[in-house]
Amino acid sequence: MKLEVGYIDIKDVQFSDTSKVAAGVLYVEAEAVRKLVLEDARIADIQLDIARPGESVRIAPVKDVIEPRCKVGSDLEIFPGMLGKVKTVGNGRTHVLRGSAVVTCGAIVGFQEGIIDMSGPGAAYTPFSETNNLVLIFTPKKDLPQHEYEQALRMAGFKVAVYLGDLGREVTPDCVETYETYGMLKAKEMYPDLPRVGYVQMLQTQGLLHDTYVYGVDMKNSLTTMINPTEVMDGAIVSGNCVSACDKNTTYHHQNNPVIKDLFAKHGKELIFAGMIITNENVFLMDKERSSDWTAKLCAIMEFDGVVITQEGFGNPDTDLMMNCKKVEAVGVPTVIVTDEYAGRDGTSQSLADVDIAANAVVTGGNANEVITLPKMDKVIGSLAEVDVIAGGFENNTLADGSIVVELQAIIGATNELGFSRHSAR
Amino acid sequence: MNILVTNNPLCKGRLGNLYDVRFSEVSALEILKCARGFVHLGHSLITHPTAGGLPPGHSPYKSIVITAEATTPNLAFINAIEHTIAQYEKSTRPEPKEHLEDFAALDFALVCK
Amino acid sequence: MIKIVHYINQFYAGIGGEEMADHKPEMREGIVGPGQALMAAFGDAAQITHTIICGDSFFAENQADATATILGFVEQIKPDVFIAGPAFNAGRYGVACGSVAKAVQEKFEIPVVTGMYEENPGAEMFKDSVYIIATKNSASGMRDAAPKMANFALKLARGEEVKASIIDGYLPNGTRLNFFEEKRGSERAVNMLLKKMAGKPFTTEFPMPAFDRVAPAAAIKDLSKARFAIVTSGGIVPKGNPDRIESSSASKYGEYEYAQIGSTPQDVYETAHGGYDPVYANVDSYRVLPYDVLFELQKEGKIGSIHPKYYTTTGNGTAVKSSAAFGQEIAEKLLADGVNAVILTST
Amino acid sequence: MVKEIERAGIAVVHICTITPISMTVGANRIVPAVAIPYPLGDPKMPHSDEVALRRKIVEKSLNALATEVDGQTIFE
Repeated sequence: MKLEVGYIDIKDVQFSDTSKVAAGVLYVEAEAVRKLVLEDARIADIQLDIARPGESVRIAPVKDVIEPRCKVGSDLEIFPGMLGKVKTVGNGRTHVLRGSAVVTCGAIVGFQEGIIDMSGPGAAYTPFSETNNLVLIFTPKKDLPQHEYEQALRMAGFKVAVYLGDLGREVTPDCVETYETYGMLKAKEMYPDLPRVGYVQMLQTQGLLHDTYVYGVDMKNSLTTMINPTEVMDGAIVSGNCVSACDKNTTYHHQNNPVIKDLFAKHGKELIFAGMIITNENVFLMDKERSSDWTAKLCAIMEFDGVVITQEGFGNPDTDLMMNCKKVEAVGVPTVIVTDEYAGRDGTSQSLADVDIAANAVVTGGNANEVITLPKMDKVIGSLAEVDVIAGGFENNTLADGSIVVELQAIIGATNELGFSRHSAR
Repeated sequence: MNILVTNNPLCKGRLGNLYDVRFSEVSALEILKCARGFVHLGHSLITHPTAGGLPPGHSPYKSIVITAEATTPNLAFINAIEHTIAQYEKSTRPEPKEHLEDFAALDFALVCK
Repeated sequence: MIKIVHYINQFYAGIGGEEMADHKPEMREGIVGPGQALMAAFGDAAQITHTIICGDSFFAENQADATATILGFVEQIKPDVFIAGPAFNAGRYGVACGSVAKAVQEKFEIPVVTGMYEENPGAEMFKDSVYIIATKNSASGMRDAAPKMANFALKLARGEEVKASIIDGYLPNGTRLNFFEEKRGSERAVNMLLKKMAGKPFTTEFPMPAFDRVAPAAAIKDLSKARFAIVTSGGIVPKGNPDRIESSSASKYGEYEYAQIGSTPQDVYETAHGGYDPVYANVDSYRVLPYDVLFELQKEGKIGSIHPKYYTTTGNGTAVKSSAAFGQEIAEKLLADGVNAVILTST
Repeated sequence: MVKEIERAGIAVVHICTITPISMTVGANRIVPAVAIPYPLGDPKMPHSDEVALRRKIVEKSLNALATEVDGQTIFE
């Protein structure tokens, strides 16, 4: 499959009378966005705001971050099976409003986490301090059940992202990159001496408000399967996960999966990017066994010479990670796993809930329990009301000067397990 | 029929057709210990004791599905339950008093299918 | 001015090699041997005022006395920081550096630093207790090691924040600290995989806990002459749990005389173990401590003697380190009592 | 604990229900037990049978102690 990605660099987002992209600025007609979102009767109200890099702004509680993209010159659509029609993506041409993002914000459950600081010490821990963010703050209809609210909010985020992404359809990109994958035989013929490298992505599927969707399918109901990496760039995988801020993969993370990017960077030079497997992290132990068996089996069928395995979340997904690692190693395929750690605030506790001797090559996104003080910001988008009950927060964590003390796990993307950031630990 | 040990009031009246529900009004830690008793006697865990994406001590509710039959105790299950209990015992976080319905709904969703 | 006391062995003091290794501890004023290299790095920021010298063999063979003497020296000087070595790959010197540094740290609560090659036996023993700067495996690494140790010592003396091991150059000590890498995680993962596939060396960012093994003891040749003891991790304690052994994450072990045989065990024992359903052991503790059968076998002449004491811990949640420490103490006691066979029961 | 006692030169037999745990803690002579809460008994049995069962396990353990092993060995 072959995908051309045209990147349109966005340096600023502004409200305006008409929505358009011009000279690197994304102009947004707020009323049009409001109307679009309020089509869903489950949403009572929506506020819009803009957060730019370097501003004294804190956004919380963040649910998802989405990058505006569109398909160009074909009848394919971004977010297939979710918002767009079910048709295989990953071919053709895609335009990206790089440097912009849609941030959805709303307390779906009372203890929800997810902070983005646009400046100050917290900004270094989240990639979304570097994007120009259109923030959507939702108010649900009264008594809307959590799962309905989550769904409404999720879909609204995609709708707005697609609406904005479409503005880039006719714009000439600042740069265009091409990503091409080949079938087994052709790849072998083209690069007979390069190792066949695979990528195993574990998707969060821990139940209500912890789900991941692939072409609209709730991944917890799927067997381990294969996907082409270019499909992922077109929004084939989206996040329905609102908990665990530091190591959840937002939709933006999926669209810009760094393992896919870095494997493509060496594709045809040092390795063949030979395929991608997606598997789940279910709560039922039988599912864990089955899914990891299938991971190993597919690695063997694909005759990978090595795989990178990435995790999402923590706790019992560590068990899935170890099962995947152990079983893939057992079929003779070397692995490197990417995870993060919960080593306690002082870093001395056991980092992972499960370990296996087979996991001898580990990349870590750092210790999510490490504490950070986030100084007061001039402006808060959303609400900090729940900041002491979020997973990375603790009681009495708001200091007299208005700064808050949280564990890194409260910050979106701080210890991302796709290896999105440079954050790590030893 | 599998056994459900739970302290989640939502599970109490509603899952009787799916499980042999053993409800008791105790802490999440006590539910884990109860499950451990079963595992030590050779029952198998059906759901992972840390199911759900919340760190230990964050949710007051815990529901764990266990087989009705007992065989030889399984190492993986013992490790899972012991490790979880150790983490819960280490957690110094006071049990949350707010948002109980949200916690209950999340916990319920893990075992309701 | 930061005042420093430096510990070295007889070799680095220029006293002599192996033939002088039984040199007794002494303290000299000023700088001796490798202290020069440290001082070069300190500049005006710190001063090595005294150097303590001890032969490696003397330390190994008289550890308690040597340590006491050395602590006495340190007490006189009251330094701000204590530095030992570097020991590179010298095994006994490494153990001495680690052991002295640890003792000084515990007694005087001042920063201590030593330096060793990662495979020095002293590194494995002390890396979790004191900061050990990673060095090369021979004295040729002095030029590299001295400034690293000196700078780290200054940092500790000034109360600056210690960074991750990879940044500050000490051996990983089990404490995980965050930092920002140069490359993002995904790229590091791909690079690590390329190395691993090619069979080239690579370094994991999170080493899995290692399992250490012990060679099996020789078989008991004649059971009828052997002396048996029972040890259990099942937490069986006398009724009332007199020593208050914790039901999990136990901080101590129990040492008890078994009750007289013939009485009903449930009157005497109960279990402190929080890990399993204690009812069965409380009703009949022979289910964990099989003394009834053992005495029967002794009466039949099949086994020799039975040690009158048993040792008990609660296995669950007890940290590996404390459980190893319990094991060592129990082993010493058993040896002293002439026990040569142990039945260890676990619940 | 097993390892430290064995390191001191004392022969140890580990009676343990979950033999993989015994393997990880480094025991060299391993005898499987009945169940976690009652490694050397069975409350479902009449008392005399239970004692006989216990004796069998202890005898197996003695046999293990009297046998030379060159690595971790489970005496089934």
